[in-house]
Amino acid sequence: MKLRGNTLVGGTLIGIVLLTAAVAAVWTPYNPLQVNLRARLKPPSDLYWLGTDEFGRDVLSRIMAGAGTSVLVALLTVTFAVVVGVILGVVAGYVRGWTDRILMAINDALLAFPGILLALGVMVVVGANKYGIVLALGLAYAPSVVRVVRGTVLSVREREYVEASRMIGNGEIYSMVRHVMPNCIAPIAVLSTSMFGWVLLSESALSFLGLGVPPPAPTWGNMLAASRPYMETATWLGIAPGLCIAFTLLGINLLGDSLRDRLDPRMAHA
Amino acid sequence: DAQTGTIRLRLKNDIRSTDPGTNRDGGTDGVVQHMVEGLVAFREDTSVGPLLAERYDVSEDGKTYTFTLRPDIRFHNGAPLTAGDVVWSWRRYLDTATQWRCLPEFTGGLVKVDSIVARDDRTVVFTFDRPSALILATMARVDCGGSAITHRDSVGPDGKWRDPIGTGPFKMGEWRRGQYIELVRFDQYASRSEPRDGYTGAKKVMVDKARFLVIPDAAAAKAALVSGASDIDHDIEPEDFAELKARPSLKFETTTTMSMSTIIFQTRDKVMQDVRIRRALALALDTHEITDAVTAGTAKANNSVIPVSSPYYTKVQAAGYTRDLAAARKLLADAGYNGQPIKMLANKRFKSSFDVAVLAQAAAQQIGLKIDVEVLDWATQLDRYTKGDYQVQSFPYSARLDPALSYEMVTGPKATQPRKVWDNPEVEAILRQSMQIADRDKRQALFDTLHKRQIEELPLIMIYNEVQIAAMRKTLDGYKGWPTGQPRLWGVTLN
Amino acid sequence: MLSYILRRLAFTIPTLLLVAIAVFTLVRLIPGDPVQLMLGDAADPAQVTEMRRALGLEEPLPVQFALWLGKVAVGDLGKSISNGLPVLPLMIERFQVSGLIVLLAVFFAALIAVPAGLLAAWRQNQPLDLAIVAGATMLLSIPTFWLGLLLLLLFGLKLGWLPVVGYVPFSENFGQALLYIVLPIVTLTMVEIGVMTRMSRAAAIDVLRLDYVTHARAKGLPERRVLMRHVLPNAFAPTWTLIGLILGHLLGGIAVLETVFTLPGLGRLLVDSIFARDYPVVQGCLLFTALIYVLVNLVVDLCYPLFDPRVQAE
Amino acid sequence: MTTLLTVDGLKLRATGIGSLVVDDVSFSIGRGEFLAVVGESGSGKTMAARAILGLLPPAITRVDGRIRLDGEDLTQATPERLRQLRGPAIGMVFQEPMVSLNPALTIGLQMAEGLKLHRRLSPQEIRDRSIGMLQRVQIREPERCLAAFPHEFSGGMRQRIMLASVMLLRPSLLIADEPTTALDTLVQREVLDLMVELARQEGTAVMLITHNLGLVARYAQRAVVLQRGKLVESGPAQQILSAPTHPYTRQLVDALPRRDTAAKSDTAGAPVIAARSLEVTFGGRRRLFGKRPSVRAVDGVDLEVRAGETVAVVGGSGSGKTTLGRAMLRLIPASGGQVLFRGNDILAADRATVRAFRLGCQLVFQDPYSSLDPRMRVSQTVAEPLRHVPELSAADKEHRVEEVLEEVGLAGFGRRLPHELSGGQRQRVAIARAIVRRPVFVVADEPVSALDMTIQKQVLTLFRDLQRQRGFACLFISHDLAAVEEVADRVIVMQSGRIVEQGSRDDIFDRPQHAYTKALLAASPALDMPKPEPPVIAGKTYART
Ligand SMILES: Nc1ncnc2c1ncn2[C@@H]1O[C@H](COP(=O)(O)OP(=O)(O)OP(=O)(O)O)[C@@H](O)[C@H]1O
Ligand SMILES: Nc1ncnc2c1ncn2[C@@H]1O[C@H](COP(=O)(O)OP(=O)(O)OP(=O)(O)O)[C@@H](O)[C@H]1O
Ligand SMILES: [Mg+2]
Ligand SMILES: [Mg+2]
Repeated sequence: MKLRGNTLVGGTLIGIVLLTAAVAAVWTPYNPLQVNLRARLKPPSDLYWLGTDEFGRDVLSRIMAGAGTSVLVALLTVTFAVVVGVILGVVAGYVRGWTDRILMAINDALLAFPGILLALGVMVVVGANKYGIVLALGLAYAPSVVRVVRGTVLSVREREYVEASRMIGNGEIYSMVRHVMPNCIAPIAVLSTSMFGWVLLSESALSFLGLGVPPPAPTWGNMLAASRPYMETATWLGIAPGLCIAFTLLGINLLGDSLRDRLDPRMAHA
Repeated sequence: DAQTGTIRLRLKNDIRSTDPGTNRDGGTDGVVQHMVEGLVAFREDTSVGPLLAERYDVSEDGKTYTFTLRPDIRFHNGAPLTAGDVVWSWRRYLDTATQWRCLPEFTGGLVKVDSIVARDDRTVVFTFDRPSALILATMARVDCGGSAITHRDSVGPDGKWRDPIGTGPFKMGEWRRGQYIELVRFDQYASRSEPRDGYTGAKKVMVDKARFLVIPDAAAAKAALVSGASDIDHDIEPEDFAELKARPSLKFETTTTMSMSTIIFQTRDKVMQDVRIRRALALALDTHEITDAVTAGTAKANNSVIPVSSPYYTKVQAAGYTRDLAAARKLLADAGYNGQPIKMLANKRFKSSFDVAVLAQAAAQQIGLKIDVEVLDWATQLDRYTKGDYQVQSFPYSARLDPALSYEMVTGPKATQPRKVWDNPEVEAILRQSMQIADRDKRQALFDTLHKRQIEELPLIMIYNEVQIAAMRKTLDGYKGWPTGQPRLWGVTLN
Repeated sequence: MLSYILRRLAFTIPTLLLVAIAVFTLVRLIPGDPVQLMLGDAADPAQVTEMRRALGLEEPLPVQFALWLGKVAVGDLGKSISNGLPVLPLMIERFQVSGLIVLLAVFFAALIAVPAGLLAAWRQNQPLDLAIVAGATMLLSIPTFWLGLLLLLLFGLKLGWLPVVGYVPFSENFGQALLYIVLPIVTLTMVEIGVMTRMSRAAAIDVLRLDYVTHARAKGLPERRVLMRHVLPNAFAPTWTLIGLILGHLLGGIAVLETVFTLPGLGRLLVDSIFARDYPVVQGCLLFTALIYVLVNLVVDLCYPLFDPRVQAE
Repeated sequence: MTTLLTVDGLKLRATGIGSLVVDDVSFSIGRGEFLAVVGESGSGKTMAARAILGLLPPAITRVDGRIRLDGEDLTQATPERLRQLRGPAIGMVFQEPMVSLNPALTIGLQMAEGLKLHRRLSPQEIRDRSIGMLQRVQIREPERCLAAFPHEFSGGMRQRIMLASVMLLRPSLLIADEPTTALDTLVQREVLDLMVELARQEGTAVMLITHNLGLVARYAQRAVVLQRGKLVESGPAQQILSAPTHPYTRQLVDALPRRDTAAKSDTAGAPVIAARSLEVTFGGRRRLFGKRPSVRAVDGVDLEVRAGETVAVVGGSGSGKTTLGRAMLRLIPASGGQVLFRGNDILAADRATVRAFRLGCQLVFQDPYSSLDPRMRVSQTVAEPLRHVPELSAADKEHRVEEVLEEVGLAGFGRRLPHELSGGQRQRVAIARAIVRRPVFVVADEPVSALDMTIQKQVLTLFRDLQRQRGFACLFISHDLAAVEEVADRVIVMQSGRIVEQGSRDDIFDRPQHAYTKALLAASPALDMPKPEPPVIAGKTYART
């Protein structure tokens, strides 16, 4: 049963992340914000297991403290983008006609907006906090979901079982929700798990381009961006958050895949 | 050969224009000043000396300045420099359409220009409405483009700026937007005879060309330098210093500049208006340690608005705050501070702003002062600064070469100029005085008073003056930094 | 067909108009001011006003918008506030750099990712699949600036094979130009492989269990042919949508990549202009990207019937 | 006759459900032999056939048994070896032709690829052979067909294309899983003759899985009967049909459709639904270059269906029956004419009327598999129409669903998903869904094509009973003339989109007027038909009867 293996590995990885976040809420080896200018850029040692950063802050503590924020921001963003994207995408693809045209005109317009500009705009409204980031990135990613979902819906809605649903006298919305949406899961699953990664990273990309996410509260993305100047001299600074992001993503992907398989009628008993 | 004859210097951003003192920023000034020159210019010690002028005379009442031009100076197009060119250039600056940055200074801000007259081919007379100690310094200001004198063909028949036809040691070569701007040695340059001194003195060009490479990313710039794709980066990040020092092919030059890293307060804010809270923060900070950390040990802490490299920086100015957590906590308690969070704005465009904010936040935490750092893009922060809309900012001030100008930068009435941080009419009066008199000792006394009041009233915490670290390949000789922070590629050889 | 294309093109107009309105309001909504930035901490309020007036920024917003739109309608996107250059040629010049890199990178990424995804789906839940999924996930979790710098340090510095900064247009020196864009393309390719692989894997998994695949096998076709001939075209649709999206997204800006590799591309122009509050350039760039978007999507849609004959162009 | 294939003690288990779907089945086929596999719907015929090819679905595993082809044990063969055998050695025509053709590839390409792989032929030869084979299965304009995509064909046409593409390879063993369910009797006969010819000329062994006992009687030499996964009887076909020993076989034979002599008399009621000069045109659609010619699939059809009446539509494959049915339900736009539902033209009706119409009408899709949501369990699918019956309580609904499933012989299948069902089971789910709400008008498009005689009888009886109780009107589209004969009150014969003849059942069956009707009837295989002379092993000539 390979499937079990996937679920197990994925579950364990995500479990570790969540556990870390939970533990960090009550305890971290050091105060993640505590600057110690006498211990700057120390390589990993038994005092500082993952070394210290350019302000002498303990990397392990920051990784732990960052787990919660990073995952929360990513989760909220992806949820926002997927919920908005799926609803609009299904509506556009299913209803077609003018609704579709208007929605897609707006969507394409939004697609053209770079995350940076959205982030700047949103920050005016919401402020430079994590919800601002969630909103900005959510707005930046939702249009992609809309497009992908709409594409899938366009092909699914032509299937005979959707026709059958209409034949039964089911309303359009019901047919959409009950028959079209569940059968568009595969691309949405891929997109949303990938998006999870993008969000974790785009935070760092924004930061790289000079737009901060409320630092110095640590997030993995921020830590990654901040570590860049030390790529050669203090490698551990980038490796720690990088691996955290990678393993979280791997966990989510594995879990997502096995969840998908479970939802998938054909795999249910395999 | 041509290859060794080209020196390549890294720019962080593309220049904005080649029109001196108009559409500009620091990097633009640095490039343009290789091509154009003004009547006077800053020396290394931040005093002002003649450049195109052979000498200048100031009338008794301090309102008339007579400049005598050096002979045999030629523009890049071969035309000789005459007093008429000076008048033409200044007329252009004083025309609002030119949008000269320093126009307000000469239309009443500092003084008002009454007339500029070419008495003969080599003599120009400026008359002002009142005397000021800062007229020459303002003329020399780098951000004013050094009030450079350019040939009238620099401007097209439509009145639009074309290319600078100046008198500088380099002339315009090729400008590839977003990539590089290349200057070519001007062979007919008439150099002064004194040794190189700031923007004046001898300017001997020992290379054929100077190419300013636009490399925005610090890491890429580092790679370029190490790989030999560029010869010099005159302003590397302190955090790269340690790493680059290990490279055998590189050498370094550090210079203390006059730009300032500060924490400014909005004294009208509900919380920050209490000087005890401001002082508590000041006492919580170890400015030496912060300076060390942020500048990789290159800079010296300084709590005074007067730059350490200024001749007016004395023992008095060296007296600042000493860390005292107990006193700080007591001040907070006295002020009745009960943990309300204070927002400190910072940006990442100027990395020191962010670093200082993080360190200040950590220090404040130790006395129970809760600071939230909000990182904005520079434009937004500047906007908030200009509007006075903030509680605390970690703010970088650009260089002012005269102490009076430094104080002028921070003081003023908030009612009319919300960006000013120090709103105290008494202080303003002292400042005004310091601007008018020329006597050095009298000015020093005034500045000492200002410093003491600044430490006491705490409209801002000055932390240190930026140090510029220039990293260059060992093949390059003769480069030297100076307090303006601008690069100079004359007197530099490539082996 | 032609009329369909024309109709679709006509629909770009509302999109562009929307973009125009949105971007115009947004860039002015965000705090900051180009003049203030230029004058910095020494700004004199009167002078700021004077310069804003000269730039036409003191007019009421609707008036500014109308003036701008009027000019845009005749193809004049105005001039950059930062350097006074006309926006349109500036953008086109910058776009050549970004466009080339993006097209090549996405092409290579698809070339690698689609077969990889197919292979993973074919061996679903087996070691090969796990390896591919893990690889794709790793690639998904490496930021562009990190990977780019790593490659730059490796090939530019350590090995010294490739130049580290700069750009030479193809029109000038083909060989040289190639050297300068190899690394950016490789970086971008690697960054984009992740999601494409996963998308093509997911789609292929769905297709692989359909009856016609079994039927293809019943004909005795070798697995390679089953995959390439029968699974690929049917599984390609979602990936194709995604490629369109990525293409559009990237063409609009690969600012990070361009910054790392010091390329004078459109992405950097846009980001720089945003930070400089260079309104005309930001507005122009966004209109331009939106247009590209719409065109890319049009091409994507027109290509659909190629691999799914049931889908008609409307 | 040498033995080609031996299946010995085959046991297949469905992993999810845990039960054996094929339980200890053994049989063999000789070269050139024509073996019929008959049996209950869901008895494991398809699975047994797929086991031979080594292409079982993932959820089904072989737990025991040997399969030998020409002495070679296929259960031990490497995947590569199996692959080599598929196509030239064993060819299989799948049960559901609608979903067995790749929608993205042209017919020509799909036909050519097997040939290209297994035979050394020039492209021209491949093309010629493909065209020849398509002609043999009576596809008109085969050249054009090669360049077309599957969705442009009717169900029967696709089935023929499938057959053609498999037979093109002349395999030594041809497994045909219900290959003629969507074919009219004329084409059906042609196709089976073709198989016989193959058997004669090439020594091909044919394993024909079918419900049509007429076909068995006419073509098969031997037959095996399966019931619930077990082989219950085997022997010479003639013998099994004439003297069945096992009770199930007997039941099968007895269930053969007979004309219901007690035909309902009163068909005088007002028409529930009527079509007036209905026209449907396909195509004329834009392509990259120019327009393609349009197809008039329904051409001026007038028809009426009264309450309690069953009107059967018969006609050649591709004659427009499905299209007619769909157009009457407003599922595809009509290009002309009217559809009157209780007197209202629903093609021009407002939303409310259309909705009322929808609630009163149902369709049994020709391709049940595609019409079932792959994610919904059987009971959910069947319960769905009851959403719109507000007067029923949840418990009532559940009860009703169970009742209907029971009626179509699917009791206990409620938790299954569509892919876990056999072809006939899926078809019954579709029927159950159509009748659960007790509609007033049903279009049943080939509703019994995949059902064995016993179940078919059960379903047809169900239709009857419902009609008697509720008086619903039914448009019964079928190729199976026997079934039509059993249920229809009136019969409409279509050819190329037009009605060529219509009349009462007895008129049509006993006194056909139109030549086409006569030909259709004549080609219908029946149990008592004379058998063609036994096919002879390769080498000898085959004389047509
Ligand atoms: N994936 C599956 N999981 C569980 N049971 C299955 C699955 N596929 C088929 N079955 C069951 O296996 C049995 C045999 O199916 P099979 O398709 O062989 O029937 P069949 O004899 O071909 O019937 P029909 O004549 O209706 O096509 C059926 O009862 C069916 O429900
Ligand atoms: N989507 C379509 N595009 C083009 N032609 C079509 C389409 N659907 C059906 N046709 C054509 O319309 C004609 C009638 O098709 P229809 O499906 O109604 O036939 P049918 O009588 O139901 O046949 P069968 O008994 O084989 O199912 C056929 O020639 C078919 O090729
Ligand atoms: Mg079957
Ligand atoms: Mg049909």
